[in-house]
Amino acid sequence: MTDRYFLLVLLSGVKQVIDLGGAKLRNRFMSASGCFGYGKEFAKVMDLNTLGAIVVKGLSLKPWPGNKGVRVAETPAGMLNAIGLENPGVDYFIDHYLPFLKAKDIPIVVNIVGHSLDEYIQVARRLEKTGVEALELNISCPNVKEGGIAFGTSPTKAFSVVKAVREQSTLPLWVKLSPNVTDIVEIACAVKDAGADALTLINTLTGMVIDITTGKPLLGNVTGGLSGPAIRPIAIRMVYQVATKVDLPIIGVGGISSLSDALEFFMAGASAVQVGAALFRDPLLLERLPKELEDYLKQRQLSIEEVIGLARRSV
Amino acid sequence: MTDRYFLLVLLSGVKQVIDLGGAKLRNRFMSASGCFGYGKEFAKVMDLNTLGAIVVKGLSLKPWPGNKGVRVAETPAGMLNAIGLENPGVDYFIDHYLPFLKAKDIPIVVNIVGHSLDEYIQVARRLEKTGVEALELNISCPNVKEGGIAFGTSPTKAFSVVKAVREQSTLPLWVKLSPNVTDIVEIACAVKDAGADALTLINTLTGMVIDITTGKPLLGNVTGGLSGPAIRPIAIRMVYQVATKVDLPIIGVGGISSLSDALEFFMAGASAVQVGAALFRDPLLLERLPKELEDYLKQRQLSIEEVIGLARRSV
Amino acid sequence: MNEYLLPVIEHKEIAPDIFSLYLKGNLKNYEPGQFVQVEVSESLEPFLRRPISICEIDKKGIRLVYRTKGRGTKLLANKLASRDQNNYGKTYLRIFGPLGHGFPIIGNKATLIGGGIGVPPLLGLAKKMWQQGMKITALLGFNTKENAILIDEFKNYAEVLIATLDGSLGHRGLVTELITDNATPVYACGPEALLRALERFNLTGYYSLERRMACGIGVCLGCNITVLTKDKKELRQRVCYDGPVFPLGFVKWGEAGD
Amino acid sequence: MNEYLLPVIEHKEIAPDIFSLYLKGNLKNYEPGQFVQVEVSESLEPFLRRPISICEIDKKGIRLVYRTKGRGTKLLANKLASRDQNNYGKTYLRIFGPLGHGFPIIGNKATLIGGGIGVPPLLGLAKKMWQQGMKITALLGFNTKENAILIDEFKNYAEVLIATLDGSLGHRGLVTELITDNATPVYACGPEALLRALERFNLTGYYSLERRMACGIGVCLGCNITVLTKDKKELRQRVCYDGPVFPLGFVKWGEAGD
Ligand SMILES: Cc1cc2nc3c(=O)[nH]c(=O)nc-3n(C[C@H](O)[C@H](O)[C@H](O)COP(=O)(O)OP(=O)(O)OC[C@H]3O[C@@H](n4cnc5c(N)ncnc54)[C@H](O)[C@@H]3O)c2cc1C
Ligand SMILES: Cc1cc2nc3c(=O)[nH]c(=O)nc-3n(C[C@H](O)[C@H](O)[C@H](O)COP(=O)(O)OP(=O)(O)OC[C@H]3O[C@@H](n4cnc5c(N)ncnc54)[C@H](O)[C@@H]3O)c2cc1C
Ligand SMILES: Cc1cc2nc3c(=O)[nH]c(=O)nc-3n(C[C@H](O)[C@H](O)[C@H](O)COP(=O)(O)O)c2cc1C
Ligand SMILES: Cc1cc2nc3c(=O)[nH]c(=O)nc-3n(C[C@H](O)[C@H](O)[C@H](O)COP(=O)(O)O)c2cc1C
Ligand code: FES
Ligand code: FES
Repeated sequence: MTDRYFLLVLLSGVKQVIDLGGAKLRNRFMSASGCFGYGKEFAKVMDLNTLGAIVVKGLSLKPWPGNKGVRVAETPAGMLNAIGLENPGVDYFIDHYLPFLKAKDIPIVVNIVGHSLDEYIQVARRLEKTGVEALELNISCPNVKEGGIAFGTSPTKAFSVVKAVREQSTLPLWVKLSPNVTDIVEIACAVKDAGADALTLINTLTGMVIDITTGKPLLGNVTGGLSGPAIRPIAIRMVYQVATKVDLPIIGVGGISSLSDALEFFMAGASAVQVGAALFRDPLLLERLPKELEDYLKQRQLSIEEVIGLARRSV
Repeated sequence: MTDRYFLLVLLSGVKQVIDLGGAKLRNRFMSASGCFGYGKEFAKVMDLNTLGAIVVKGLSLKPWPGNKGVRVAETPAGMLNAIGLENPGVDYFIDHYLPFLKAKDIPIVVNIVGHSLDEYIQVARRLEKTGVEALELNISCPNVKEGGIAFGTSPTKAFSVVKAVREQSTLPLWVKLSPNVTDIVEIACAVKDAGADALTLINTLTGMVIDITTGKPLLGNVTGGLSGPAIRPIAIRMVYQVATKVDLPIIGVGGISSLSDALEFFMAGASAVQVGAALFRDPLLLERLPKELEDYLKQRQLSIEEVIGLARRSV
Repeated sequence: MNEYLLPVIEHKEIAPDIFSLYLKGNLKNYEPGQFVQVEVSESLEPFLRRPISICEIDKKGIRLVYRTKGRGTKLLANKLASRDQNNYGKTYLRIFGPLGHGFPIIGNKATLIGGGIGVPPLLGLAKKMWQQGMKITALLGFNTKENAILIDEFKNYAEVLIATLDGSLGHRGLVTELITDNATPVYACGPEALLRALERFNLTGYYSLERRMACGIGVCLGCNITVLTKDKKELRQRVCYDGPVFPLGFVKWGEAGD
Repeated sequence: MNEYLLPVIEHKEIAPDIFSLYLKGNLKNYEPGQFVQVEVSESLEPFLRRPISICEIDKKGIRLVYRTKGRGTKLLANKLASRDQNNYGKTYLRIFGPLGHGFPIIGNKATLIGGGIGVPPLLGLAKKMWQQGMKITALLGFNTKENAILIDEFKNYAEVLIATLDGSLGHRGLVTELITDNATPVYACGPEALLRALERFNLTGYYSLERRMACGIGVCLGCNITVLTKDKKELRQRVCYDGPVFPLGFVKWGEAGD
């Protein structure tokens, strides 16, 4: 049956449609925010239409200059980044990048950031009726009004920002959680109660590297976000824990560098995945993955639904 | 001056003495608990007397069988363990391992675990007047009485267990913190207020691996503790944050596999370091490190005091 | 046990995905059945060493026979295969060992029972027993003729009987079907199913176990199993340090397997 | 730009810790000054690729000249050095490129100014300029004679002047001391100190920058710098994508350096 389904899809030329919290994806593989720019550069590297959706770099209300000094550092099987959410602002995105992406005919998910509750709301409003497929709320950034503590590390703050955006936006709302918390399930529950349609797990872990030749922190910002294969076991654990306790679709992200890695996320309970840092090592990875998954499923006569959450059902 | 000091030490044959929260160490390199057993096996591999101190595998009141199923899994630049604190109990240790270690004439630090507040106290009491140099309280294990939540993830619980042991023990008290928390500084402060003499940072991060060939979690215990180079950026960040805010000596641990890695910890503010998982890859590592540090300092005409905390002073 | 950095002097694919590797050198106090921890990569990923049994040690050097199962062994095989065969002395491999306890040799006859990649460590055992003048029967089981390894070498020391699942070589069926009434003492190495099957026969002897390992030297407790003593008491044992060889029949199965 | 898996056909240490590497193949649309992202290890540690300039492309293949600075380049050099020279075709290297924008060639004369490991990318530029019949002066600076590289090759295309810090070859002192009044336009590559020093002369031309990079293709913003436009407005630019070559004098220094 699975085979016949694939055959039909192939023959009909119809693109698969996957529902993820109200957003429609082409397949289950997306770029991770911040690792794919706004798509223009990658359009020269790969066929963007092989993506399930493109998730763009986080956008704030006004252009944001980001951090000074060194911004990326290699770490064992991973990297730190301290870009500091540099971006040209949501209006610039709408004017300069969105038309290009819309011409491409792929679902567009916009990652949004805010340094206050109000900023989140305004960015979300700007994106109403622009043709984007979903919003992905990055709640890992510091709330400048409340002393720089991230919205995503407190259940009540997370609840308030998600609820506020939920009330002001008609778009499917994905919320991307920070792993730098004692209890990810607690945050996930708060976010669900506030009206999120899906959860993206995980953002980067806070880390640091010291340049022993100078004795100084290597990154201009002192600390940065850890990503890449090194963090995958933590991401898998969080996806598994949240999938077990919270009834929302999950988008898994953190350290995927091959189909096997993606399968771990599906088996842990993710309905779709994003690929970030591994693209810097292997720029064509996202072009290969959808096909590799299809082949894997065909060979084993499996449907993806049987794979999603398998590890939870088999314990 | 530094050179002369080393010369004097070398000529006199007197062992260096380093004070770490009241405990006296021979140098600044120790085994990490759980990665060196109780010393007997490593005595066949290396000269134990090259260690600054030996930190033994966590001990509970009664023998503990640990977890079933697969207990170790490789991860990118690291590993997971789900040993489950298997140990023969503190009395067995005192009778069977301690005499051997005491004959070796190296400072002995005993890592202790408890599944209730009372168990911690009793283990600590058993170790009074046995000749051990310090206790290292592992507060990352689940509090079975209170539903399995780790003592180390709540400031109030951490405070209570440290205070209770502090009142019942005359030994220098190191407390080993869990990194699976939103705010490590908050926990560190609570632990200091409760009377800790030093902090060991960090224990493992909770992670998980799924065996995609079976679709099941690979570890019998489902989740395990992530260690090795992969977690070093997180450990460095936490040492740096705590050293900046809390006035207690810090023992750094997490992903050290070379002198450069250890130097990062010293520069972040650690006064001593422990080596864990890297010993499984490089069993002679701890024998080399003290000498390598000496050479490094001599070459640069530096004292270790100038190195400790350097990254904090230079920002 | 010790750390060695040894030149690779031979690396051959002796069956699909099975490689025979010779390192120049010798290991002090080697007993057949012991293993070494092999560093598969200079870089920190793969992170852990791989436990590989010592197949034999002779004048040429230390021989390991390994199967490329997952990422680590595949990287190792690729690295070694990309070297020029005539120039191997330039490539070094880091090993730590010998580790664990080998097979205790008792009496004047023995039956060696090996399955698949469990066959190699028995070769060194066969040679040592032969040197001691023992009468040895080797029962070797493989999936197919194509996967069969080391048969000619075993013939130097033992009477060899082969079983393959598909009958393409020797007896068609399981290697256990070759076991005779007077097989005791047996020395076995192979997949868990084979070892467990042996317990259903009326045999005494030894078997060698495999468990996932981190340290390989007895300190991490990653490889612990429960063993039943003769008076039926349960005892925790480390496969890497107290084993990998245990007396046949005393392992409590099913609690720490993959 | 594209992903290539190319056979290594030559790997030589041309000065202490500096290696010349030839890969069999060609890169479509290469401009001198562009670079490639090199995978230094099959394993996930080191994790990132290393940006290395294209030194030249000729019939033999693609030439990279690199210095072993840290862990990644050292692992790469060790790997390649352990291969038999006569058998290189078996070893492959993965590169992605060509990346960034090269040097715009204008006019009929030029002064190329290179310092240390900044010299190699200027060789391909010299060749291209020479092919276009331009008159080229190359001012090359090194620490000592021992570190001097590619001088004979430059002589094929340019008048070459050398400076060494210790005077062991050519002028004793800084390469900037060789700059003459009519040097414009200049094309420079080398340490930041050299590039900044050039701004104190009355020169126009281009310089090539280095920044720590993750993606190398313009998506991570890891390598961003601020550039001043002609009307003194600040503009954010990615060294990997908008550069690495920028018009001399327009970089705002000191905010994103190491
Ligand atoms: C005492 C002992 C002796 C052995 N002798 C041999 C031998 O002579 N020849 C041989 O081919 N194999 C032998 N093995 C099995 C061999 O260790 C594994 O096949 C190998 O570790 C798999 O590594 P990988 O890189 O291929 O797989 P990966 O999947 O990359 O391994 C990931 C991790 O799991 C561990 N692992 C995976 N499978 C096994 C397994 N079956 N047993 C133990 N650890 C495993 C690895 O060591 C590594 O830590 C022995 C195992 C033990 C315990
Ligand atoms: C556009 C460009 C072109 C270059 N061309 C050449 C060349 O032709 N020949 C050559 O020898 N070198 C060149 N470099 C510098 C080269 O990229 C670094 O020396 C190299 O990345 C260092 O890696 P490592 O493994 O030796 O050091 P590690 O310390 O292991 O590197 C760790 C991380 O830091 C980065 N890094 C460290 N130092 C530098 C640096 N100076 N510049 C950029 N990234 C750095 C590495 O890329 C890596 O991500 C170029 C750099 C850039 C940006
Ligand atoms: C350079 C870089 C920039 C990033 N920028 C953003 C961002 O703007 N918004 C966001 O939500 N996540 C951002 N992330 C986090 C990634 O989207 C992803 O959650 C994280 O890197 C883990 O996935 P990975 O291991 O596959 O990279 C960024 C990550 C990197 C490496
Ligand atoms: C196999 C294993 C067992 C461990 N057992 C203990 C333990 O009993 N008590 C404890 O406090 N920490 C234990 N740890 C944690 C280590 O002491 C150390 O904090 C951690 O592994 C990080 O350091 P590393 O990256 O150098 O291994 C264990 C770690 C490993 C890998
Ligand atoms: S593998 Fe560590 S105790 Fe056996
Ligand atoms: S390195 Fe990623 S944008 Fe330049």
